[in-house]
Amino acid sequence: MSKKRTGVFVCHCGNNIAATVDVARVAQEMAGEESVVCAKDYVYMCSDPGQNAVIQAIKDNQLDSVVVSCCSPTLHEKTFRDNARAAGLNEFTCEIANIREQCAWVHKDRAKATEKAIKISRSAVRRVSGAKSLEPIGIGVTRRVLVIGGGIAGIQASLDLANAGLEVVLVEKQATLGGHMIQLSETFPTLDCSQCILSPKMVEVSRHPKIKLMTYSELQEVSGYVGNFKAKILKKPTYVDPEKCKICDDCSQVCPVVVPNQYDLNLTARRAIHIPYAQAIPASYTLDIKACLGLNPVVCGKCKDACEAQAINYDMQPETVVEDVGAIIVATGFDLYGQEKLGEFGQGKIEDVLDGLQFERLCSASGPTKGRILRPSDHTEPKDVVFIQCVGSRDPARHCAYCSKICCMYTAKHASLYKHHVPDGRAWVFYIDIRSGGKGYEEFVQRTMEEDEAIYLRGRVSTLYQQNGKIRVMGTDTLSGENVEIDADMVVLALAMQPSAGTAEAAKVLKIGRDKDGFLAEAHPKLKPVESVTVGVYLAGTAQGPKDIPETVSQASAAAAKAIILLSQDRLTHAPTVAQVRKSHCTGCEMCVDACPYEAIHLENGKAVVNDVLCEGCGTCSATCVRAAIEVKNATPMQMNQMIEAVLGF
Amino acid sequence: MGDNIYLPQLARVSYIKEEVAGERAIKTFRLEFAEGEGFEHECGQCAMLSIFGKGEAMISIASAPHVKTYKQFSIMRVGRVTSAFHELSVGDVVGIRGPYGNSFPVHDWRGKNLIFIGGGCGLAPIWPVIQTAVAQREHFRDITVFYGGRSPRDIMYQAELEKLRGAADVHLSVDKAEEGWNAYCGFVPANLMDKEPSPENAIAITCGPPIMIKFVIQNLRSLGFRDEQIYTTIENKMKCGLGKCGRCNVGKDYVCVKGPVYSWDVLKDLPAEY
Amino acid sequence: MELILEKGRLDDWIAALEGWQAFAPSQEDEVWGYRPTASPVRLDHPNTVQPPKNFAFPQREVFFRFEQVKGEPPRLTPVEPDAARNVVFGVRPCDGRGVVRMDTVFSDHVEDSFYLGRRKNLAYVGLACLKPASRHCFCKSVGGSPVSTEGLDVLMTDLGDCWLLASATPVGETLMQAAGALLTEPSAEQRMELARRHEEALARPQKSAVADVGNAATRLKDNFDSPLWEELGKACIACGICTYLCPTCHCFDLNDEVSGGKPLRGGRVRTWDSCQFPDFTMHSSGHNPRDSLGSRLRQRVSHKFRYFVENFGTPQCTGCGRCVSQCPVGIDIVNVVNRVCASV
Amino acid sequence: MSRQGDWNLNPMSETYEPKIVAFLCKWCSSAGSDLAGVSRIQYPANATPITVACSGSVSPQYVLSAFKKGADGVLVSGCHIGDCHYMEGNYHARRKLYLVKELLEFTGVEPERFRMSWVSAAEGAKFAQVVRDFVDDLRPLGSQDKMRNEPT
Amino acid sequence: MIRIEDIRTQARDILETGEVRAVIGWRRGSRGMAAEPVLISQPEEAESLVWDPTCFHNLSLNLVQERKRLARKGMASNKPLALVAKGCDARSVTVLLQENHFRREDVYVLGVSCEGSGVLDERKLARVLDGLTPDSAAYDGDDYVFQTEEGEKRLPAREVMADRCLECRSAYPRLNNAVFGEEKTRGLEAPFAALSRFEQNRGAERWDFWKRQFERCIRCFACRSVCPLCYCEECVVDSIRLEVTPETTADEKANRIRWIERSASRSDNFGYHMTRALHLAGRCIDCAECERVCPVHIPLRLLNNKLEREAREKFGYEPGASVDLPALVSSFRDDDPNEFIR
Repeated sequence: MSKKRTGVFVCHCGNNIAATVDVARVAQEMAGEESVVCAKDYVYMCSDPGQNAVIQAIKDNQLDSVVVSCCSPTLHEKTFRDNARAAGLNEFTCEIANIREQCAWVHKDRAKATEKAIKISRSAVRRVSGAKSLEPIGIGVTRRVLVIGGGIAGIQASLDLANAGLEVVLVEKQATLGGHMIQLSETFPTLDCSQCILSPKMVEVSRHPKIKLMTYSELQEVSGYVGNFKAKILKKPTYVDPEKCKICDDCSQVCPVVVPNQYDLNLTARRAIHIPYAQAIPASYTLDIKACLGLNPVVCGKCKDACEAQAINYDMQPETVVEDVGAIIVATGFDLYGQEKLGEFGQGKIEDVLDGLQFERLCSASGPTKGRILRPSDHTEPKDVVFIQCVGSRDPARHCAYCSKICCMYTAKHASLYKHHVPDGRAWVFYIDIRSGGKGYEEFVQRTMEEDEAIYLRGRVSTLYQQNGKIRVMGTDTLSGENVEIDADMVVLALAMQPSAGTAEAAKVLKIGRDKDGFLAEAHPKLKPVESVTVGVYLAGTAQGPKDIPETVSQASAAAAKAIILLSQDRLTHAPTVAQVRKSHCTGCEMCVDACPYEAIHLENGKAVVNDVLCEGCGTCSATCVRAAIEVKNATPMQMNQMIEAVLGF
Repeated sequence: MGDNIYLPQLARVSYIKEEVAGERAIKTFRLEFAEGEGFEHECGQCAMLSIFGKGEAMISIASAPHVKTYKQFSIMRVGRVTSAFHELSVGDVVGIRGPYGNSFPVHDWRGKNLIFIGGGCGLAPIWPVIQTAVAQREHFRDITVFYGGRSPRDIMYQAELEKLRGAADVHLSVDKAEEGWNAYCGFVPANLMDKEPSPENAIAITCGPPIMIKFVIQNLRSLGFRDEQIYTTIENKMKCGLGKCGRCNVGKDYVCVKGPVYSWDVLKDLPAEY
Repeated sequence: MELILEKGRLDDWIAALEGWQAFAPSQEDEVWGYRPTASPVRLDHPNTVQPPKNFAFPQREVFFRFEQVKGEPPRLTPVEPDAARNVVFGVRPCDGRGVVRMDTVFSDHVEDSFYLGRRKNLAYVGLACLKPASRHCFCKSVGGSPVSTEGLDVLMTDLGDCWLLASATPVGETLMQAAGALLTEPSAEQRMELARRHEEALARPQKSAVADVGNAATRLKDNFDSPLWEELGKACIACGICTYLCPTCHCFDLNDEVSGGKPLRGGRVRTWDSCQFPDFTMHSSGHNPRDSLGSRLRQRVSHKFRYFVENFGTPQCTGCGRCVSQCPVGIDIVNVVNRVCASV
Repeated sequence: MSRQGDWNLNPMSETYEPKIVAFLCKWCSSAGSDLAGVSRIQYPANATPITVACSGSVSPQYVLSAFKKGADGVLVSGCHIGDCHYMEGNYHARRKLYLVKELLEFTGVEPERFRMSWVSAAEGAKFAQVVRDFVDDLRPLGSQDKMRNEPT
Repeated sequence: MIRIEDIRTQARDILETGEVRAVIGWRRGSRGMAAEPVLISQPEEAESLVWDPTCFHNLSLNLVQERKRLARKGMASNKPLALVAKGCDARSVTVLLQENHFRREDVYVLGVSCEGSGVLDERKLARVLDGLTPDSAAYDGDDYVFQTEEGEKRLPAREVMADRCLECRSAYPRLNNAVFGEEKTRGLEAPFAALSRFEQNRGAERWDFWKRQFERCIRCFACRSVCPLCYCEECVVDSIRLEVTPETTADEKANRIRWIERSASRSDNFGYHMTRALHLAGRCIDCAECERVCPVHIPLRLLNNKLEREAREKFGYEPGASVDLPALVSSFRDDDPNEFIR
């Protein structure tokens, strides 16, 4: 490395800087720096003539580095780096000294501000004197996307991606697509049938040539980095060949094992060999190995005998496949807050206290009661149904602090549906307040109150218990100030949405952050709401936070769009200001490996190796290494040392 | 205080030439004393050069004693000070103190054949001897120069060597064959064996990388050279140049005082700690 | 000149030394070292942790300062060594002999103006070792003696209730003359007592001894390639204790310390260095002529008992025993010399 | 020894101005100080910023070095916990620099000389306040002589 | 009680069977009573091993040195090295394993549980014995027994035991291949007792104290040289260990940062000791060798103890507790101290 030839350009910014800082003096002081061969000041450096002057000066003085003392780098770093490049310099040898926001605008004393501007400029000059020319790191991309979760978010994202021409691998843990949405009866506020609108999309997914659907599968491991992930997926055996299965139900008929049906929220039972519901995609039976008596014809083997299509294969083995993808969309959805945690509401032990999804099944034409609302305990029609909102949510002391956002709406829907089914029944709704932001939402709630005559009580339910075949609900109506006691036939709890169990697993596998409530953390709450902190991993649906269907679909499409944008490039570029290892100094102690937030460092033959693509250049490794064996390019300890000296008047 | 033995004189860089590029770059510098006469030196002596703020480095003087207007140094970029030298421009002022160490007994060699064997940057310490011998050509018999580098680009003093050809036999070599190279291909010691210079009334002076010197001496001995006919220079890390700091100590000698020039019959009895 | 000083009057003598800054051993955090005298000066110290070599050869010393404005030639300002006149009390004869060896090094070939500049203003008032200052003393076996005046200007001997002061140099005489009436002529008994005590001290055996210092240089030369060096050096941890605490080690480093960059400002600084440090002899290329612990131990020992003998006719080591008593891993130079010399 | 160059004058004199090295993370604190600028919030000119990628990259060595080279105070400012652009850099900074702070205090260096703050990009006013408070706290201490190198 | 014969037998056995390449232990030193480290490779040399209160050295340093020696010679070790290790020494082996400096299978730990004997503090002893220089030291279960020129001297162990042993947190070498002695620790003093005593001092007093220490330091680097965890080939703070490999560029050499000058000035000494303490945070296992070897008695253990206690109390981190834990400074917890941040 020979001595740098640096040019310094000090901007007046009209009077913005020059009013407080003696810019000519700054330039003059910089001219006295060892590496500086030209130092100029100009009224508006970022103006066309100013920029041209920079370019010209670079050429005239054969500069190899540039410092512009001006406004914040957020404003014009790119401008001047572009100039540098235009003049044939490497852009990474151009640095900005911020003497406006961090100096001229915050000080009045001209002498002191000028001194400070000199220090800031000098530290930039020293920094740049140690700067190396760097080239952006290019990464090839795999134009395939992994979508995790086969609910509406995953389905929507997959279809958008596939229709844009990208290959999609859609992984779903359950034996069928559909997620929670397929369990719903009708959807607010339009009350259209959930299955009716979702099923066609599911079919489209299953038939789409660009989509590889992997149900009954779990993501196990993800390695690699943006554009080049490797996903290891475990395909659990269904013991039924979907190609051969005719969904004739002969197998289920002979199966001796009866277990609760989770699809119906345990309101019904199914056999060990089963299909979750008639329209399941893929249209094939699954043998629930946990329930099955054993895959041994000697033990049982009834289903295999019964299957004329010979679709049942007991020898099916778990299979691990590795998929190369360039981007990942996480749509792992939600679970409802556990009833067992609600002591005051019977801990889930009272049969006629239902959660929202169970009530959806009761309302659903394909549900356990074929669309009739009946008490699970005695199959009678409930006449007094109490709906309780905000159960498990908005309760930082005991449960979730956050508002689950959609409960107001689905409770209104439930009350409304109930009244449609049982016009002479009474629907009582306990609420704290009504949050009905959304197109047509408030009108829907009003209709429920006014047209469907649901009785809304503003207050909390303190407890409920079983008494004489009824459920006594003890509540308060805070508007009247009176205690309310209702002998209800049925109680429906609007339980909070919480991130699904699979969300935590996915976050772990993908090394993406979660917020304090366990929802996936977005890279920026405002500006990067669908990006995760890991580049190339996007978020969609309720895994990221409570939301309703339209919002989920929008976010899924947004995530898909982000992935499409990412993968529309032939090569991705990555900032070259990454960590580099001084091999001779590395002892392989792995401190940097542990400290790296991006898992960008690993050991090879006892020495640390940085994966340039994963490294974001934060420098935590460098501050952690006690051996000075790792440093970030162009922010090296040597440069930092020089800057410290400059700041202290050296 | 006049007797501050560590205080350098100032000298101005009057000439810079890039000899060899790359990671082990060599540049030649001529320094002219900024004030006063400066000092005289003899062939083989060294000087301590300073870049203030970086430190000092002991460098052998590569110009002949009869050149009075400047002192020449060919400096390979290896560390803090030498890197700073490579960043200098003509007109810059550096520090210099010396001369240090002993010298080649050139006067005693009158009437003899002189054989110089150099490798890489090892041409610089023996260059003043070559220059002196050529300048006093009538006092010496045959002058032969063997010199080699890794590649043609690593050959220093190329123009000067060409100019030498009238007065001396010059045998150049490169380690590996390369297009456009017409002289010898192979290591310097091999080139020496190839040409088989006679030990008769001869003095062999060698300087270069330690491994080269080792084989050159081996080969010279097999050619019949006696130990006292072989001269070399050794380099050790030095800080003071005055026999005090203890760093260059080899056996009872401080190389900065008793060296750097040794005849092999003396050197072979010293511990090989150099 | 031999005179008597009453035990209680030592402080008065020190006070009478006008124009001299006096130093004597005292303890700080249980570390014996030479510090400006504070009354009463007792001289009941064991060996100080460091010898008094700091006085002429400080651990850090600026030779000159430089300043350089960009585009201009550097300006050099030489530094003159501190001209203060210092007198050091309680110097043990081994350390006195160390002074002589340091004088030799810094006067040989060319005179080191910094060392000698300080040295000429330095006086050493020695203290005879009537019994060994530590169990590791071995001065007698390396040509010294517990009552040697070599390198000392005055030697004080404890006669029980008084000190007997014997001058060894003109400077010593000056120091004693400054005491005026504080000093009295010794009586005949006192002279006899001195002789008796010195004899006793000379006769007292030391626990440690170099077996045959006269032949050590030759034996070390013969055994230069002995595998014992690596064997003995294995324990060494390459710290600088033995050399930094040695009264005769003089190796140093020179560096530029920069204390400002606009303009460039700083100084060239001498600091102690040690041949036991791994990179002491390392070339810029990374080649290191003494790259093993054994070779560095051999250098230290050979320098003391062979190279110095070859150059100046006497071993450099004065037998103070500091490198032995303070070595973290118990490397004993006496043991090393004896073993190597005894090996075949 | 005489003081040269930029060294502070008499600590208690009215002209004494504490010198502060301020390591600001690019994403939050430097942006916060930009906001202070945009909002024209005035604060003392004693703190000179060095923008770093992340507070996690501030090595304890930098802090010690700043003191050695004569800083009267060192400020490290980063994103609030949980908001780190690099997810965890500020957690690392917090742990490492806590140790530095403890050790300085342990050896008797005035604890006020080392300061850490979390300043978000939205907290321009807070940034100005942090600097103001720091300067106020440093002023009575006078110049920092304990760790500083005497000029050669 | 630990019987030295047991240690010798085990050492002889593993050398005879060829299970290990060599055994690092202590033997009688040539310098007074103190034992000295020794590396033996022949079974019969096992006889020379000793175990007494002068076995202060943390032999994991010798393990590190032997590794370096072999590396320099280009020799790879195919068999493990054994070392005799006290509780503290075993903890530093743990840290070395944690930092991948060794593989577990390359080290054979002959653990010695001190059983409350601790090791001697020679300075305390010198104070008590006032000029007497013992030829040997032993521990009889309660007292230290010294043989001196004036006959046997018996001192309560507590009086002359090293502080680190008085305050020992775990005398039992948990990491071991074989262990001698029982797991009993006699905590004569509370952990960090000396540290707590020091912390009674106020800020200004502390500075007065440390200023004196830092001004006294002669930068002989014995503290670093004796530390088994200062195994870096090149030290960040000083140039006496410089790593130059064939790949090292001139640039790298030219631009090597001098964070700390060679001058033994107060400022540079301060920087040196602070940096060292910080680099040992979460790694130092309190063998206190640095403090023992310091020729000018700088109580370095205080600095290391301070950070060790912070690590324990504030971060729940115990150095040398586990091979698998990440380092103190490469990990964090959500509830790390935050109140100091404004």
